[in-house]
Amino acid sequence: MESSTLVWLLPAPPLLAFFLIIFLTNRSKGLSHTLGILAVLLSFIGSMVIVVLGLRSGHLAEEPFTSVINWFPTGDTWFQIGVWVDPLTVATLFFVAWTILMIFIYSVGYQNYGQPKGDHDVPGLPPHGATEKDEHGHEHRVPSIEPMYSRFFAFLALFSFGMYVLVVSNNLLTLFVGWEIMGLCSYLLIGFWYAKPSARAAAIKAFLTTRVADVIMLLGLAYLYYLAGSLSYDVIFSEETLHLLTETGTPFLGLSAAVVIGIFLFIGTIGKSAQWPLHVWLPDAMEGPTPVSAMIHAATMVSAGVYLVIRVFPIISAGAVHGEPTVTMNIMAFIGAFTGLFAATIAVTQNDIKRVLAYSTISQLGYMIAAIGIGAYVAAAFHLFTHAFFKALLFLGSGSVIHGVEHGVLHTDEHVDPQDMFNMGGLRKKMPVTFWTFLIGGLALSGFPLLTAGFWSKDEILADAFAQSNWAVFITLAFAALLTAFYTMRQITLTFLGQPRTEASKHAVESKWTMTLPLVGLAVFAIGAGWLGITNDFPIIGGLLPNYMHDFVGETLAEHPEAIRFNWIPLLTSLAVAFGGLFLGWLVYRNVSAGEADPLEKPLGPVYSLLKNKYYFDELYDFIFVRPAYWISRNFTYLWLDRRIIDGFLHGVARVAYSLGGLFRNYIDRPIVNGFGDFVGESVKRLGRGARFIQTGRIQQYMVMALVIAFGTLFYYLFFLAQP
Amino acid sequence: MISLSYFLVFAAALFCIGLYGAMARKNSVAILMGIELMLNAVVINLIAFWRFRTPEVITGQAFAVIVFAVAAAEVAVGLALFIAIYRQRQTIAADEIDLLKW
Amino acid sequence: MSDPVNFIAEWLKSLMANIGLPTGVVVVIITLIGIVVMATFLLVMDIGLVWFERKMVARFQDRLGPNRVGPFGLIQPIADIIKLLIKEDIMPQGADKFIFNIAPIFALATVLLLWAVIPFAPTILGSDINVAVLYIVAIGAVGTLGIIMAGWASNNKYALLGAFRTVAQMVAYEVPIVIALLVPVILARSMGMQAIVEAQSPWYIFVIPLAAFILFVASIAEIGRTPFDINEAESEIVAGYHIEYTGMKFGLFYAGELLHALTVSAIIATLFLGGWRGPFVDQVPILGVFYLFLKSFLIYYVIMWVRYSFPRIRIDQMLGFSWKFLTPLALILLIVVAILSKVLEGVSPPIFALAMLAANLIIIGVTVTVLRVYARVERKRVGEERPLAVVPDPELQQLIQQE
Amino acid sequence: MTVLHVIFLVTAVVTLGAAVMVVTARNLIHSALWLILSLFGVAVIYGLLSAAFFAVVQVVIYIGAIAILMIFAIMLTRRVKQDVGSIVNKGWWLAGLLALVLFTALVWLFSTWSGFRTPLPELATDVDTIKVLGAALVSPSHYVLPFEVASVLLLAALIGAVVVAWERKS
Repeated sequence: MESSTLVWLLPAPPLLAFFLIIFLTNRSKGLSHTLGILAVLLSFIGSMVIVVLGLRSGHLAEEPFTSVINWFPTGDTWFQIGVWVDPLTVATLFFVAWTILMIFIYSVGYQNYGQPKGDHDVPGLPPHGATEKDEHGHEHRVPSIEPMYSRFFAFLALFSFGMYVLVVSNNLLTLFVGWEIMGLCSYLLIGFWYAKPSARAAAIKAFLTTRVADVIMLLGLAYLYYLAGSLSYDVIFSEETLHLLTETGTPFLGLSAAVVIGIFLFIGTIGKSAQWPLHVWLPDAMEGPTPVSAMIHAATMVSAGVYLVIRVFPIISAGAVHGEPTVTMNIMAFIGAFTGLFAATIAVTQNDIKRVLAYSTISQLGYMIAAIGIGAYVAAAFHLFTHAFFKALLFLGSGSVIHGVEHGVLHTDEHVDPQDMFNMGGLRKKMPVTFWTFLIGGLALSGFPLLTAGFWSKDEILADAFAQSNWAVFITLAFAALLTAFYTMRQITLTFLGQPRTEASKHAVESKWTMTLPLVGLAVFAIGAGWLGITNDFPIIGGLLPNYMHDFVGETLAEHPEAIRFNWIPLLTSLAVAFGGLFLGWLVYRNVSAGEADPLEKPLGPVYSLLKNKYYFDELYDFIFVRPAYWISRNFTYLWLDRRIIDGFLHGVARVAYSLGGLFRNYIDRPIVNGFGDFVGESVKRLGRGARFIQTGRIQQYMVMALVIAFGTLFYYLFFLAQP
Repeated sequence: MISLSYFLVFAAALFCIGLYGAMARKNSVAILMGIELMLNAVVINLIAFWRFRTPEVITGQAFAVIVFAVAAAEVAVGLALFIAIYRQRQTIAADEIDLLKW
Repeated sequence: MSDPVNFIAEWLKSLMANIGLPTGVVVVIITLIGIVVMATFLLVMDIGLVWFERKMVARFQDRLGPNRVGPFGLIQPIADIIKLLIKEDIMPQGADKFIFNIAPIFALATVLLLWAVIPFAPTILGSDINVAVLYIVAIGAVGTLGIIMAGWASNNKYALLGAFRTVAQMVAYEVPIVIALLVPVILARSMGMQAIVEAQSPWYIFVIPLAAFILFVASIAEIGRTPFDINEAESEIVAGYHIEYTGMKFGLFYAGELLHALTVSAIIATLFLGGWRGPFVDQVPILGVFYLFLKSFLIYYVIMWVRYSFPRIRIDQMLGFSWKFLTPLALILLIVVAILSKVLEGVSPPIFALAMLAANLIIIGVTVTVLRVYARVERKRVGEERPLAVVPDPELQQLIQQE
Repeated sequence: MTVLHVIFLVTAVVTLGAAVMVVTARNLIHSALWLILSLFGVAVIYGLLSAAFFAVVQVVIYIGAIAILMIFAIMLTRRVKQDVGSIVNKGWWLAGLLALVLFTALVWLFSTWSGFRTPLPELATDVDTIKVLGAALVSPSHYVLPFEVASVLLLAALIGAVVVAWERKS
């Protein structure tokens, strides 16, 4: 098979699985998840084949696997869509395929497959647990299976389809299609437990927030298509197009088209990757089931935003004089760095285990954006790559923790929030696999030196910032890294170390193999993924392994970025912040006992509550956007525009039409049209009544009649027509 | 020497007798008998024309075979209908089966 | 003097031609004479048949049979005929006189008509028409008519029921008969009897025994002999269609029935046992007559053997036997033979015959196996204990209560 | 006046007479029996036309099947007061008139045709018409399609007749 044909087929199995599950197998839970896992396994195998082929081809950047078909006619030409596999795609495919497969397997355990049906479970609410009798007759409360199990897998499959489409497409439009499919799935999955008001609100919030960004992104696409006449990568990233984009001016502040398009596309990323100021949806998205959080909000969908900006980096950087970043890049650097720090500070004060991770995700995405902003797109891709693995690992680990604690909650009937870290503690012994894998993930996140993947990628970003002497970014990110290490250690300490602070956490149990197996699988990459991108001149171990990331992904762009020189300062900085943060975190939280408030609350004072309340962004948006929108909708749109103007106009039209209709009816329809119709009908009726004696129902009379007529015709023909 | 005219006139007579029977008799089975006579007249014509006009071409006989098949089918279905009607209405007189009117 | 029949015919022809009669008239007269002679010959033989049958039955039943009138009771049939002739001729009330009277004639005449196409010897044959096999079927169909006429005209329920039964039986068994008749036709490539006889270089019973068997069984049913004699089942419908007939009218039915059996035997002998074929026939054609009747009586004997050995079967069993067993079997055989004869076109006759025989034996083997399995299942089903009373299902009960 | 003439005339008179009896006989069974006679006459006519195959088939199909079926149907649909009243309907005179007119017209029409008095041609003695007919009926270049369609028609009629006459037990 042609490798491009295989690429075409990558998104197909999940889509097929989606339809099969929805239409055929939704009654059978086992069949549904088998189908889903089988589908992503197929896609996974295909992806791995593509990855291997890509790595072995040697010059993938010059000759990407690509094939094109005509989609729809646009005037004289066709709008073409196709697939495109270049080094960036290969890297993305690799982590996408792995995380998706792991998350599918994890979901089987997380949604309690094999457990009894719940006592009071209803679709739309998380399962409440079931009562089960053991062989001694003791009744136990045990977790119960998710009522909408099949639907969950269907949505996940559809989501996987969207992600694969996005990754393999060769143009921005199909990328956008995949992007929007993922948006839809994100909405559906955040609101998966739709009977919970908070889940409903979160779903709507996520959907609307990203929609704002997507509309602007679509504008950018339209503008790009208008100028370049195509959205295919090979066209829009060609020299001529980039040149054209740079040369074309726009009325916006005299910026060039490249800048405007770059900013517009970047706004799409802001929405999708939850950058400030559109970050508000991501923490709330934690209302969805944990695999969803891991998949959508850590590993794949939010990565898609970063993938987009890496993909369109040529446009973003178009017109950059060497070493001089463009306006777009400056904006990105600012927003990225700011978000990185901003989200990290919030994460420090959150108690919900998943929320901490959510803010951490925002923060890490900010890192990547900032990296692109300073031109270090390889570092960004590298961090994207490693981050996907360890963040997915962390999310799945947190899911496992929640699951374990929930088990304890059910067992003890204690009414505590199973997601609050202050209700945990001491889980190290109860859940050893979860603990070790979570620890690996946490260390990777905080950039624990040498061993973990996060260290290498994060270090590279810092090194890049340092190398460009971009001090603001460097310092911001370094500080953010310190906070990252701090809140990570805070999380680990509160969750796993010390003594159990509640009965529930005392009775927590290790999760099933379906959940721990993906943890272990991802943990391997959380450590190993970093070794693919070790700078060649790193002391001692540099050069032991080839710098795949740089050599391979770096090829994607026409102008090969120079490998930056190794420097001790960023390395030392990252070592310092990592160890400092970890140590501080452990120091502060090692002795928190049950019921005690956060030790940071007192020393930080009002700052703490500011952070705790996420800088009041939700309230701010509520005040600035939501309430005015409500007010305008009600007073202006509904009462005035809709009721008064539109309805009034419609009523007027209706009144006129009514009287006109009456006129027509009384003077035209009734006397003329009806009269004629009645006349015709009556005449036919009268005629029929006159002729009806012919139809006697007696076949022999018909026979005689037919014969008479036949004779008449025959004689007429013989004597009058055939005679002359 | 015997000529085609004998058979044609004979067939015409048979046909007309059958026609009278089909048109005049009350009983449906009798009507069917009339129709059978007419069909026979037709087959006589077919074979007579074959014998006298084109003895080297088999078409006339082939036609006759088809007419036989049609006649058999017609009788089978017709009699089945009569029996079904008789069950419903206790009669098979053609002029009493006159529901299909107006 | 090897061919006396044709010799006499030629002599008569020349005699009439000498008188000055035109050729056409001579042919007509000769034909008429032939018909009369043949019919007379057969009817006389019929008288012998009565004796033969009665003697045979007696032997089967461990009796002596007629032995008082004449040597070995040979004059007994004559005495019977005289008795029948002097009996009162009863006309039932409300009978359709004309039809009542011609029905027995029809019954006997149709049997006699069959002999028109049976070749007695290479040179002695009523009419060598090229559709003789079809003719046999046609006359068989007409035979039904006599019975239905008798049954209807008698104005008697039992007679009518018997007629209905006969017709149902005949219609049912005509199908396997026609199909079985087609098998030798395929092999001989002709529907003429003479041609079929000449084509039998091994007798067809050794080539297509299955066809012979089917024809034999179906023929027994066609002539209404035990075990297929439900049209005159005494215990059910007294005597069937001829219940109202007395005297010689009944005699005609009786004679027709006996002669029919012999006719059928002759047809089977002609189609499967080589007809008049035998040693020295080529030199002395009149020997053919002897051979034909030898073979016919052999089959007649087997028919009687069957008749006095088997009990009567039920009407549903009988119709089912035809439609569900004989007809499909005959169809399969016909298809197999047709395909084989096309496939084996051109091979030497012995191999052809052996292949046909093998195919027949295979079909017989498969059929027997299938029947055996069916019988086992059926035995099991019949042997199952059945409850004496069954609880009606609740729906039905409700309906009953509502009413 | 040859033997052929005599046979034809006798047959024709018998056939037509029987046919007249068919349409006029009061008793339907008699009607049916007359029909059989008439059909037999037609079979003889076929024989005269050297179509022996058709003569025999006529006997098999018309007498052996159709006539018997009709007698069955007559017996199954008999009414007690069957023989009361006229056997013809009110328009019988018109039907008779039409039949007569048609006969006259047909004879007149035939008599104007040049081939009306075609003499009997000799049949080729070396040709077996049954073989030719059989080959023509299954030959793709001749009549295999109508032949097969006719067989399908027969099957449909068979099934249809069973379905129509089926006594539904409610």
